[in-house]
Amino acid sequence: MKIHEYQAKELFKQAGIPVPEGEVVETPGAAYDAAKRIGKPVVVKAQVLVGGRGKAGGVKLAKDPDEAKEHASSILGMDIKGLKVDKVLVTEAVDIATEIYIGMIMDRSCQKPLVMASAEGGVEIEVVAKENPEAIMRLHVDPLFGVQPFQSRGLASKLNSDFNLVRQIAQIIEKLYTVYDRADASLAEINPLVITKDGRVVAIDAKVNIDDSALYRQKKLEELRDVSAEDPGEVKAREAGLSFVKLEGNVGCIVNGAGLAMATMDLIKTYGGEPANFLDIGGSSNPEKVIAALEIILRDPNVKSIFINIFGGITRCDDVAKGLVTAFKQMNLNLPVIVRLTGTNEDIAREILAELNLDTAATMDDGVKRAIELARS
Amino acid sequence: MKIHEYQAKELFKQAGIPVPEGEVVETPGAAYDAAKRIGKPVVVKAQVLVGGRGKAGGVKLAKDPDEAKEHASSILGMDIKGLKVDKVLVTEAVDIATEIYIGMIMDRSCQKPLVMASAEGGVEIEVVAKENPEAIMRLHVDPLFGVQPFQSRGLASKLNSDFNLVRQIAQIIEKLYTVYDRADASLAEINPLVITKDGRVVAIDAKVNIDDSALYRQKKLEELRDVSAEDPGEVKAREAGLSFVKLEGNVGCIVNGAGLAMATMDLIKTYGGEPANFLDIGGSSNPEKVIAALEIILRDPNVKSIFINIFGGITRCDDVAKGLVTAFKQMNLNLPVIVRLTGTNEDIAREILAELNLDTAATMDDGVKRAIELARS
Amino acid sequence: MSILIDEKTRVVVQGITGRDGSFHATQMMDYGTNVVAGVTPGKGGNLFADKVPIYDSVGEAVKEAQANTSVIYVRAPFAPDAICEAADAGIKLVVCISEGIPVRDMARVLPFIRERGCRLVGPNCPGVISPGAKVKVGILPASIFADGPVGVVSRSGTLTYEVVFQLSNQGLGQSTCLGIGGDQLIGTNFIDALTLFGEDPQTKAVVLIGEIGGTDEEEAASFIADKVDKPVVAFIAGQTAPPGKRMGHAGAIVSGGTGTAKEKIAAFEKVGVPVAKIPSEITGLVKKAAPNLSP
Amino acid sequence: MSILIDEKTRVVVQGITGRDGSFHATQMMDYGTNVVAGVTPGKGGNLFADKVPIYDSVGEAVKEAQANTSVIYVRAPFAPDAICEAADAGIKLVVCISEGIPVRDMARVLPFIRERGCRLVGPNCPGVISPGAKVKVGILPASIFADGPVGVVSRSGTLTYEVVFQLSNQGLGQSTCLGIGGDQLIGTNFIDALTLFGEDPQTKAVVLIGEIGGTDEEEAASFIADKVDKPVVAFIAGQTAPPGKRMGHAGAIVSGGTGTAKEKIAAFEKVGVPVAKIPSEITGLVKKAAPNLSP
Repeated sequence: MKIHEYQAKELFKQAGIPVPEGEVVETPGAAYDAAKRIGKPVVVKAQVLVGGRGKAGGVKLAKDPDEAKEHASSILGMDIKGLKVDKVLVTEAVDIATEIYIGMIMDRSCQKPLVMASAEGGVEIEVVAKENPEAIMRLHVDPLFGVQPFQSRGLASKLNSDFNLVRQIAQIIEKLYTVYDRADASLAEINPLVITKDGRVVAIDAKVNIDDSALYRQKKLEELRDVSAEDPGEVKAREAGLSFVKLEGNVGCIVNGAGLAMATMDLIKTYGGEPANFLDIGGSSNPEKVIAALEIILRDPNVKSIFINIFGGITRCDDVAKGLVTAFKQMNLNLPVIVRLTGTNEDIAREILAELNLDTAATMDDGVKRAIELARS
Repeated sequence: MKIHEYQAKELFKQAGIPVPEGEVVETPGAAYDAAKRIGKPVVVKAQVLVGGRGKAGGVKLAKDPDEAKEHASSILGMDIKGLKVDKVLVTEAVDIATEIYIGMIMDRSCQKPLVMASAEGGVEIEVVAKENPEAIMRLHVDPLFGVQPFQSRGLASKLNSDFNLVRQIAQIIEKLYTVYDRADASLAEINPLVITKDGRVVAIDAKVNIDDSALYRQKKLEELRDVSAEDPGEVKAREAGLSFVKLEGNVGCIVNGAGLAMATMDLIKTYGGEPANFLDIGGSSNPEKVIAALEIILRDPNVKSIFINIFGGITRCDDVAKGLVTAFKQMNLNLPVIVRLTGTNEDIAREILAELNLDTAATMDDGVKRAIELARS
Repeated sequence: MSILIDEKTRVVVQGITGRDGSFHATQMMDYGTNVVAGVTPGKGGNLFADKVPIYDSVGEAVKEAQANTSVIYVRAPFAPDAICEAADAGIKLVVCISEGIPVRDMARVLPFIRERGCRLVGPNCPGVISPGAKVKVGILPASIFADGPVGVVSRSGTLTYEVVFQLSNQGLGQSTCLGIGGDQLIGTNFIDALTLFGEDPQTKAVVLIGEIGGTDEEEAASFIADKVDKPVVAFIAGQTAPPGKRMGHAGAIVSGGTGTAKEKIAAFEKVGVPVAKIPSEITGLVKKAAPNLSP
Repeated sequence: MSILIDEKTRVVVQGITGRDGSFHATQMMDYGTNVVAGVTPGKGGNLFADKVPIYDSVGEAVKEAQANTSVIYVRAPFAPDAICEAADAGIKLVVCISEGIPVRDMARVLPFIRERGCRLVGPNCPGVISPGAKVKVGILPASIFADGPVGVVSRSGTLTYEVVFQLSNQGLGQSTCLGIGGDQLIGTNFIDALTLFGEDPQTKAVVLIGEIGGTDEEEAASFIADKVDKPVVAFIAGQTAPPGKRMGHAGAIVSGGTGTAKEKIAAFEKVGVPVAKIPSEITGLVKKAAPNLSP
């Protein structure tokens, strides 16, 4: 789960990481008031759950409240990578001397948290990683012992040579790790962490993603979820217990199992089509899930055909077929649907499905080809 | 540092360990009011920082507020092992079905926290340990990973066979460990943990000692220190940065170093005397510390002579001697003092001390013998 | 022969009284697995299916029923503790089916169990099956498997069944099929599985089914180049997955520009491991890579 | 010969710019110790006493000055981190003088450093001195020591000096004298020291100075019975200490009825280790136990 910059900064503040003064507002008038209260030049920043807002014009410096209002009115309502901006953060502008990058993720290979730091902040860390990998310092953390002061000091001293700043940076690294650990974060990032001209160290951006699997025990963080800033299909899928990702193509697909769902998407592409989505309905034969899945796919006007690809294992094909029949009887579908059911009891399943007059396919390959064909026609 | 039962119960409550309702009061009238508010039979319990209050008559059951007042008036002001009772805890009496023991300490040999539990609660664990050692269940805890649910469940299931109670006990074990760990406790103990006749599990006593070395970061706990309930000499010694323990004998001693101080006490006993105290002034030659040490010892009317035993190592004997001279010049001592200084520059030291007309001794043995002699005369 | 499980496997089912646990305990037993015990704290003393003793703890299951392998069906919030309990009780192989365990928990659990000499398969995996020994530990549908020379290792569930179904239909039975799980942190990775298949005399060829996310496939490719003599055929799912989006599995995500299918396919091709473009090519590639296997 | 430290010892002083650190760094160098570096974060780049380079981290001291032994004089709140830093930098022997480290910290530090193959002496100890090699690491007063055949190991500071003073005066020099520290959790215990003295050819007899608290002496007594061939003489301080009271040292406390001097003395006597009743008896007992040592 992603949270907004202003929400992540609140977590930082609670942990003692210095952040510039700021307020999140939803109208240009409120931006004016906020800038006035702050009483200094401010930055107006779009709050969207996607990267690249700077390039999209979603971050602007304002020297006074009037300009803040002006910028807010241009940014609010803006569309950034398909997401509408309905909140901006009005925040004190700081005099930047240096920019640093600090980020934490789980290193899957080492199976330990990894702190990454770079003296080149403010740029995308992926770009640094590709073009100048040795510019990134790495520290693996024992997940039980945490970041030790000697480690954060060691890392910080590679980012700066002034010991007063090293001490501040080291403390921020330790505190960011605390945020990362306590929030069950999958990512905690300050980019950039800024050294100001007057010798302070301040986090002027903040990014925290939460491990979805941990939300059951991170109730307070889950409350931060901004459903309006997410894809509506993904929101609906989550509520229905499905796994869904919207794509740009026209062949919708409903599959049981994540690996098979990915392979189905890939196959659509291989045979010259474009998948409209990833959708895993899991191992159940429950008609409710099928209905929810169809409804989610039908929201997308691009979709021209739907391929249902089920491998019946423990859940037998005949049970799945019965579920499909129930679901389809309740739906009024105007789109062509191709069903492929393979595995345990697939013959019985085909008989059951016959009553629906659906297109069926014997193999994934056949089903995919037919779905592409139908999407084109 | 020891804290009172009612303070430890407050820590328990914060951690979610069930404790009976109770109030700490300082007058019989307040005990009456507390018992009335509780509205059930209560137990009136002396709050003293020493064990054995039950045997001393410091814990009494009262069926109504009048009886609570009566008991409070008999317990308040009572002397328990040299400590005056000035607070009682008035607490709801519970119907006890079973009593359990749970305690946590640091196992010095394994260098890990150790949870001890016994189905025989309410008795001294030392007695159980000696007479029926296999009745004590032991669980070593990884200090970083903490008590895991399967471990607490495993331990609890050896204490009871009803799974509903096992679950409650297991949670209390986990919570007590949290108290132990977060408070930097050297001991966290519930004795007894009671299973009530109506199937609840309640901590009816609570003992938490804090690691003195950790008090620098346990400011809130240090505020719980009840100086009035401690030996005044020990309070003064702590303030002066000295290590002091009052004993029952008549030969006072001031020594540099804990091991040497213990050996000096032992030597006094060996030669037929009785040490009045343990007192370690540490490695410094600072006259202030000597003055504080003498003042602490002089509070004790039993003391008849004082033996100052210093081994000069890095701190040279001549420096120590100068410190003694400064200290003695400021004090008005009516007691015989024997000084023994050995080590680096001991000859110069002896010359310096000559001006004080003090008894000096060449060895620990001689000094101790002389001090005993003077204490007798 | 097989890897990880065989006739000596004595299974304790953690969460045997739950919906999934009881269903799959029965399925495992029907297939031939020696399920010797179940564990559900608080339900100790009862019997499952009138014959399998239920205990309150894994410790008892090990002591009383000589269980040596555990399979876990408990819900995610309780699964990390279940894994630790099994390892602490001396179980040497734990198969964790449970899905949705927080990454933070697994980072703590893995060192704990490794210190105790315990191997974990999963979590969020379908388990392990050895058709020759008629033993399965997990949720794989037994009917599609056949005894034979192909080792299968995969991060996926149904995609694996799809591939196995084709293999079996084409006469290519399996020595052992192992689902290592779709999470970011897992107990057994491709290299571990390849090592075991390398040592297993029954296994003559290996099918490796990877997917986007992480670098386990890249590391496996290097390992194959250095240490594996048997033919390996690979398939990678998620070539069309957009970056930054989790594709069902917690571990199936391209983030920070790493973990793409393209890189993984390139890594295998670089060391001469044939990579199937689509699942239906896998069987043909296995027959080509190990012609002597053809029935 | 000696144990733990010798001519090859290259010392880094952690906290070299502090009051105690700078004083004792000078004392160590005056005695002959090869102090190759100091560490005080933020003071790197300066020189101590015009010759010893100061670094910001132990890592640099190891890399730039080939330090292999560390001695720590920083205040208790910072000492656990200093110990971990030294171990993580590859230092194999850390002597921690700092007093007052919380027990909870040491319980976390000890596994961390052991994983890294590092030995800790202390904390809250006077350190180690090997008079024959003219090396000391710690705060022991060099002038009272003499080269010779007696190994001394003790939980105490000045009591050790008292005993060493008598030994030296009676012609019984020391191979190495080692203060293991007065805390509850320490890095090197009596058994470790006895093992090292057992292997050291210079050491012909050992004086062991214990005190109340814990069971380290009891465990040492069993160890001596099983594994130590050289004569050992013991002394235990705190026979008159009341239970439940901390006698200066954090570890010197009789609690829960264990750790009494009586039990410790009995444990030694049971295995034939002579126990001095008073400190001045020690020298005589050593001469009696190892008559060939008499000068």
